[in-house]
Amino acid sequence: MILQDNFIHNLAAKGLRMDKRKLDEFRPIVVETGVIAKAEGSARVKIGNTEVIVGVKLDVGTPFPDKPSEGVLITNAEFSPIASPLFEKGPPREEAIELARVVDRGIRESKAIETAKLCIAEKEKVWMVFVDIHILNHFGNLIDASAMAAIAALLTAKMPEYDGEKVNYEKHSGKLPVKCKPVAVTMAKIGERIVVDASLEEEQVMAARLTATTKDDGNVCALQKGGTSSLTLEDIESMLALSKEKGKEIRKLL
Amino acid sequence: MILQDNFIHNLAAKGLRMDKRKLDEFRPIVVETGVIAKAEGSARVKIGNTEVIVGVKLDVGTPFPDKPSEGVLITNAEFSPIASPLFEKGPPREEAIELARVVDRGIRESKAIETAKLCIAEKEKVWMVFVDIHILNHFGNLIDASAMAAIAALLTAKMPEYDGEKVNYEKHSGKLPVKCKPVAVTMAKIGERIVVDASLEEEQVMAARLTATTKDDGNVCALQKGGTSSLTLEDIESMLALSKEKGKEIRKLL
Amino acid sequence: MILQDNFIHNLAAKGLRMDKRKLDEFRPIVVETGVIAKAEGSARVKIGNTEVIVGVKLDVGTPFPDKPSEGVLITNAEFSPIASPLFEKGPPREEAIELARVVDRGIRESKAIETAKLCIAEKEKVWMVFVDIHILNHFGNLIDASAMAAIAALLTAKMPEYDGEKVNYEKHSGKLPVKCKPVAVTMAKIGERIVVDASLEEEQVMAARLTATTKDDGNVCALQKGGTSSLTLEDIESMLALSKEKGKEIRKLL
Amino acid sequence: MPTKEGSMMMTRADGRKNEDIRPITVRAGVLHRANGSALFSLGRTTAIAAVYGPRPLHPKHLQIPNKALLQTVYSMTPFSTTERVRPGPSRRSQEITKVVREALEPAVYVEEFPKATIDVYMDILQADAGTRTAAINAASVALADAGIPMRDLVCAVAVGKIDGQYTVDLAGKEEELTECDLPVAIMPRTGKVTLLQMDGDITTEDVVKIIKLARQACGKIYEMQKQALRDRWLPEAKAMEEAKG
Amino acid sequence: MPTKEGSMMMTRADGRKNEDIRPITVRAGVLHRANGSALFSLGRTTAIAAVYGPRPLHPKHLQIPNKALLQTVYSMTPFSTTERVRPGPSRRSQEITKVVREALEPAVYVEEFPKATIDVYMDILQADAGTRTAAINAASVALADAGIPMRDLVCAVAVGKIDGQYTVDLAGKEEELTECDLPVAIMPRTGKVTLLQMDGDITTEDVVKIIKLARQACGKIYEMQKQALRDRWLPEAKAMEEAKG
Amino acid sequence: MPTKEGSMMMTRADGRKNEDIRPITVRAGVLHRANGSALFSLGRTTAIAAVYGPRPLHPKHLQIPNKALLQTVYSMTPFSTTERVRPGPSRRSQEITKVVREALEPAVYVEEFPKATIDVYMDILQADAGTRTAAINAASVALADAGIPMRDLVCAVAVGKIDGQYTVDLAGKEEELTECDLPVAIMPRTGKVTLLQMDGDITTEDVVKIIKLARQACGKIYEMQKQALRDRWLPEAKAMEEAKG
Repeated sequence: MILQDNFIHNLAAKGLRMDKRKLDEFRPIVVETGVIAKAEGSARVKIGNTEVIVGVKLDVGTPFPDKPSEGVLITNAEFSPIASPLFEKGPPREEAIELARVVDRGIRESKAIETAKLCIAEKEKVWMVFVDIHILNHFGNLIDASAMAAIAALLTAKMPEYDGEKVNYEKHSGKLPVKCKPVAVTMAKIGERIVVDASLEEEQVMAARLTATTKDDGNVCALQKGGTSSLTLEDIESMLALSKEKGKEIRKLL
Repeated sequence: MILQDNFIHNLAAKGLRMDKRKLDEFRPIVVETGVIAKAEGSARVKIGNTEVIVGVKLDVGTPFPDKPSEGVLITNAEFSPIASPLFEKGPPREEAIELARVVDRGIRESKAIETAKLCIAEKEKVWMVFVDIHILNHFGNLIDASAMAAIAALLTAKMPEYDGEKVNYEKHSGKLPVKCKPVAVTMAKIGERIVVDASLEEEQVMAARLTATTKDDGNVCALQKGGTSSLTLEDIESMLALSKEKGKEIRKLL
Repeated sequence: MILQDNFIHNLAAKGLRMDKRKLDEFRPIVVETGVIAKAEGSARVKIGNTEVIVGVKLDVGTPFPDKPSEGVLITNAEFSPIASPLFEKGPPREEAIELARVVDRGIRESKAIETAKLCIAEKEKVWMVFVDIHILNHFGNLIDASAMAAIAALLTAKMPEYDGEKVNYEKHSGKLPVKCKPVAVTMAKIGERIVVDASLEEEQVMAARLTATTKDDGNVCALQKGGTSSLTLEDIESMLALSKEKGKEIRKLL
Repeated sequence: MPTKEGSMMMTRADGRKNEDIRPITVRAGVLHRANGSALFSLGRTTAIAAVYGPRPLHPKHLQIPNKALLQTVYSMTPFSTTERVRPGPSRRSQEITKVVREALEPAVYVEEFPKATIDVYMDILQADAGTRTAAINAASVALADAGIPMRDLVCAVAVGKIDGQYTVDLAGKEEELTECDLPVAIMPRTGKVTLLQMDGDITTEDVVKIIKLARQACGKIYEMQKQALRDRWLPEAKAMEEAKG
Repeated sequence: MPTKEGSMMMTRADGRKNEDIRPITVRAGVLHRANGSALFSLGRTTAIAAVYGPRPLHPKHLQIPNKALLQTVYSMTPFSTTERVRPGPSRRSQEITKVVREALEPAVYVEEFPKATIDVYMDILQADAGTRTAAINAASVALADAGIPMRDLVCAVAVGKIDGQYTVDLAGKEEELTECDLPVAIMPRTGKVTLLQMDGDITTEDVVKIIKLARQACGKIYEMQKQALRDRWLPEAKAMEEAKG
Repeated sequence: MPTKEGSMMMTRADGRKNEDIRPITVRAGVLHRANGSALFSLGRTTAIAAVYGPRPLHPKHLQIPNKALLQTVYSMTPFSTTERVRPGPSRRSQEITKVVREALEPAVYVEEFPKATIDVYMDILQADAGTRTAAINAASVALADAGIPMRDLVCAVAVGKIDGQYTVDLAGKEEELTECDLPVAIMPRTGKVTLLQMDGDITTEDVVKIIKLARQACGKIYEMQKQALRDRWLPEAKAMEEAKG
């Protein structure tokens, strides 16, 4: 373990990585939509060997009292034991909760979903949008993969019909109103260098990470620092610039 | 343990059992009803030293959306630590859940309860029938004892009065509409032989078991295979025949 | 530990205590109200180094079916790990539940809160009074400190305004109707002697304890015996007399 | 204590006099997988108790060096009351679990079994007031049935005050009418009190009178408990005696 | 078994004949962190299974001295059904977890790995009837993919009876129309039954006929399962062969 | 950074200038059973923190061979907010528990205590925006109060942007008005950032400016934190000095 730590650090210091990528290079990304028949929207995203499925389900529910005419977004992540020998069955742990909340904030703060259009009857009935993240293979950088899969699934989601009493999931009336594409990019600090799309091995040795979610216009809509070490302001400036650039590249895949 | 395993196997091979019963013979069965004052229906069933109490409670609730004019059956089993040193307090374990679900399916699939008669106001109010199984002494074959106690309790259950607002448990308006008597018979495979009503010791050495619930007309309404080994088709054919025969005998006790 | 046990016992036998108090003497009591800005009522009580905060929150909810025109009292205690290295995060344990229930009974049985005045619309809407006990420093006698803080907080609680639809916590319409001051006094039996306001060390060696909650008129409204030993009738008589006397003293501080 | 005359004048919904307890049934050894067990009924309230142990306690860090850990669980069956009880522990049942344990422990020689555990499970099969006292009465017989050395049995009963009259063993709607509900457990040989709780509004003098009345009422329970143990063990003892002789 | 003629007359909502199963996809080795894995689809029902182990079991008191503990978890993803499934175990999923384990264990040489654990996780990605049988089909391939010694693969399918016709591999609304739903798992080499459940109302003769029909239908599943394992391992085996040669 | 002029022009609901933080109270050693503790108030937001350890970690399999495990728990008291908070962890509190831990750990010499645990509990007594930063400020003083070796204290504050103006230490309704909410924690000696989160919609340039502003605002918090530790320990140190002298 310590040997591998040093190895990754030494490589990074030379601008190199174990899998021969450049420091600012993602592993190959594959985005596939419409993968789950019964979900209103769905996507499978692979970043290298990391693989995530997101399903979007819609239902009718009551709005929050402080937002009586807006649809509700609920984001949830399960770290199924199939994805990693370290995941255990049971209630979601801290990491899964953080993942879901970071993805949620990216969608929410970018106002990607036009929640005002999801109101059926003020104070009484609105559409609830459930974004469920399911990890299939965990080889690092779950946040970016999940955020990508989430927005890809939302972009393809169809609205089921509602007759005022029950939802008919077999008929659809148009698409879920989604107007932009927030993209999360997570950067890790390894030694003094910054890498994007850390692999599982890199995540284990990184000092800290920053996830920056950018919008179509390049603005930042969510930030989340993680890891047990600190970042300098210079680190953060480089990371923000990188997230904008990488965000633009990834947005093209959606 | 291994000694006892072999002993039971050797006996079974000769058509014998530790307690001198025949392979297709139940331990003595005692059915007693009306044993719990505050339950709408109740029964205590003993099969040998195995002892089970079932209480039936009624309440008014909302129907399931897909069955808006039918009463609701809820079956629950608690394996109280009083019944066995191996039972622990806490949420019901797999065995208790399976037991409750097998008993539930026997009642449900035989349509023993006329749920259509339990509708008070369509989509809004129906009677909820709670069947609660409480094990007192666990000496094997809990499923058959519980299923017997459940149908016996249902057969004697009275309908409390309901004035549109609250249930008056002190007055009754007739009996719960129950129209048939499903009987569960569980058969165990020990070595190459099939026994009914396995004792606790026999359960510990059996390869597999099959529970078949039969109706008054001899039809099967529920099956459940258990145990870590397999059954041949011939095993299953013998077991089905046996369940019909034993079901008929037991039905007379109800 | 055993040394300290004997030491406390020997002292008590001579009518003495480790901290030089008399057997029937409380540690210094400090009661402070209005300590939590967002609570409708609040109090901090110190008894020696023991320190407790109680916050009272009000909300509108539905009454219990058997008391359709009365407000609802809900008392809860959290033993935060900040108060003692022995408290652990997680659901409240037996001690916290007992504490909350003893405090609750003192308030409820003394009819301190005029719950009939908390009805907004019979069967539909009443005020819910939440009394939340939070322990800051545990140096013994949590029950008396919590009960004092609870009634002190209730006595200062203000009613938020309610417009029939939602609660406006920024405006108030008078005070919570509280008409008397129940006081809990807990007495411990150490050896053959009875002490009030046991310290943590004394609680660890006491044989049994009795909490008696008295009302302004000297009547008892709640009793709770605790501890793994027994009390004689004479113990109980002395304790009851003591609780009345000490209750009167403490009531003056509220 | 109410005079005989006083109590004569007042009869209750179920025809009892104020100082009367409901019909009692006690049976020891009713459960066959436990080390000791008992069923205790007081009118339509029925508790059943099972005792396991003394047995080694795991995990080890819970062991007490100089005595056994007495563990109790009180629980209501879902069908025991008019409104179905949701399975699983409630705040009420967790409090009762604690006070019942503290009512039983003074009677048990826990110091004889350092590091061990003695587990007592009490299930309420029927509830018509007085379930915690029924649980204690059942558990105390079950402990004795398990052969665990005890200072005494523990007997428990609840007493109230209705229309100024002290009323023993409240049942049914009496619980709503009473000015106080005071469950008491005692060890009859010494009269020492092991459980004492109270909800209500009465004078301290009333409390003392009520405890005395409860102690008196426990006499009958005590006899019935001992009889149940005799019924359970005498035939076995005799059989052994005869076998020897 | 329905005659060819009989089954010809009746076609189903999705155009299948009564004895036809839906299109099958099986792939082994789809998950990269597990010791073995497989994906199994039957029409729009998809299960994915991961196997970990055999590995040492902790805590030790759960170890079985003479065999491995086979542990299973069956769970539905929230988006797998028309109405979203709340995450976390339900009573239904806990029962299926148990019967699925008992359907797999007869095929596994658990006695080869005393004190160890073999963990099988099955997630339902899409649910359109037959999720427990899909889970078994996936898990059985995943166990083999993990290199765990097995007596045979386990194949499973559900059979029903609609309008008097035995109907294999119920899908979609057929589940509502059927007189019975009878999921069966078998080990094809011997035809032994490892899972058998039933909801419905049929004669004992029908039960036997349906099991026979299920056994027949499992043939195709078995071939597909074996092919998936060949596709996964043959290239590797060849590569090794060539490296040696 | 806003110019002095700019900030003069704009005053806030509570009369503060944009770069002003609310009145601060810091006290160390407020809890008597913990190894270290502190109370931190920022206006009407109050956090209290307790530190236990370093102490041996059980169970052993959680021990980290080369450093202490830093464990944190952030929780809101039920009465801390306008609408009562249900007791127990929420998803929000679990996320904050994690980010707060990661904000504190960079400042602690965890490598000095291999296999040990250091436990930090933070309770929010009053909540009026900025509870996670208040928790960090309290916890950092509590860690120092416990005598745990640290690289530096950690100071935290949230900054927003209202009507185009950068606004430090959002309070009350400002949280609703802001275009973004950006809580930052730093170690003042080096200026390194240990917590950074953001909700909102701003340019990357704005992010950098806001972090700089937060760093500046932390200066006052840092002074107050150090003063609290001096107030707590100087008298004791003096007393010891005198005792020696």
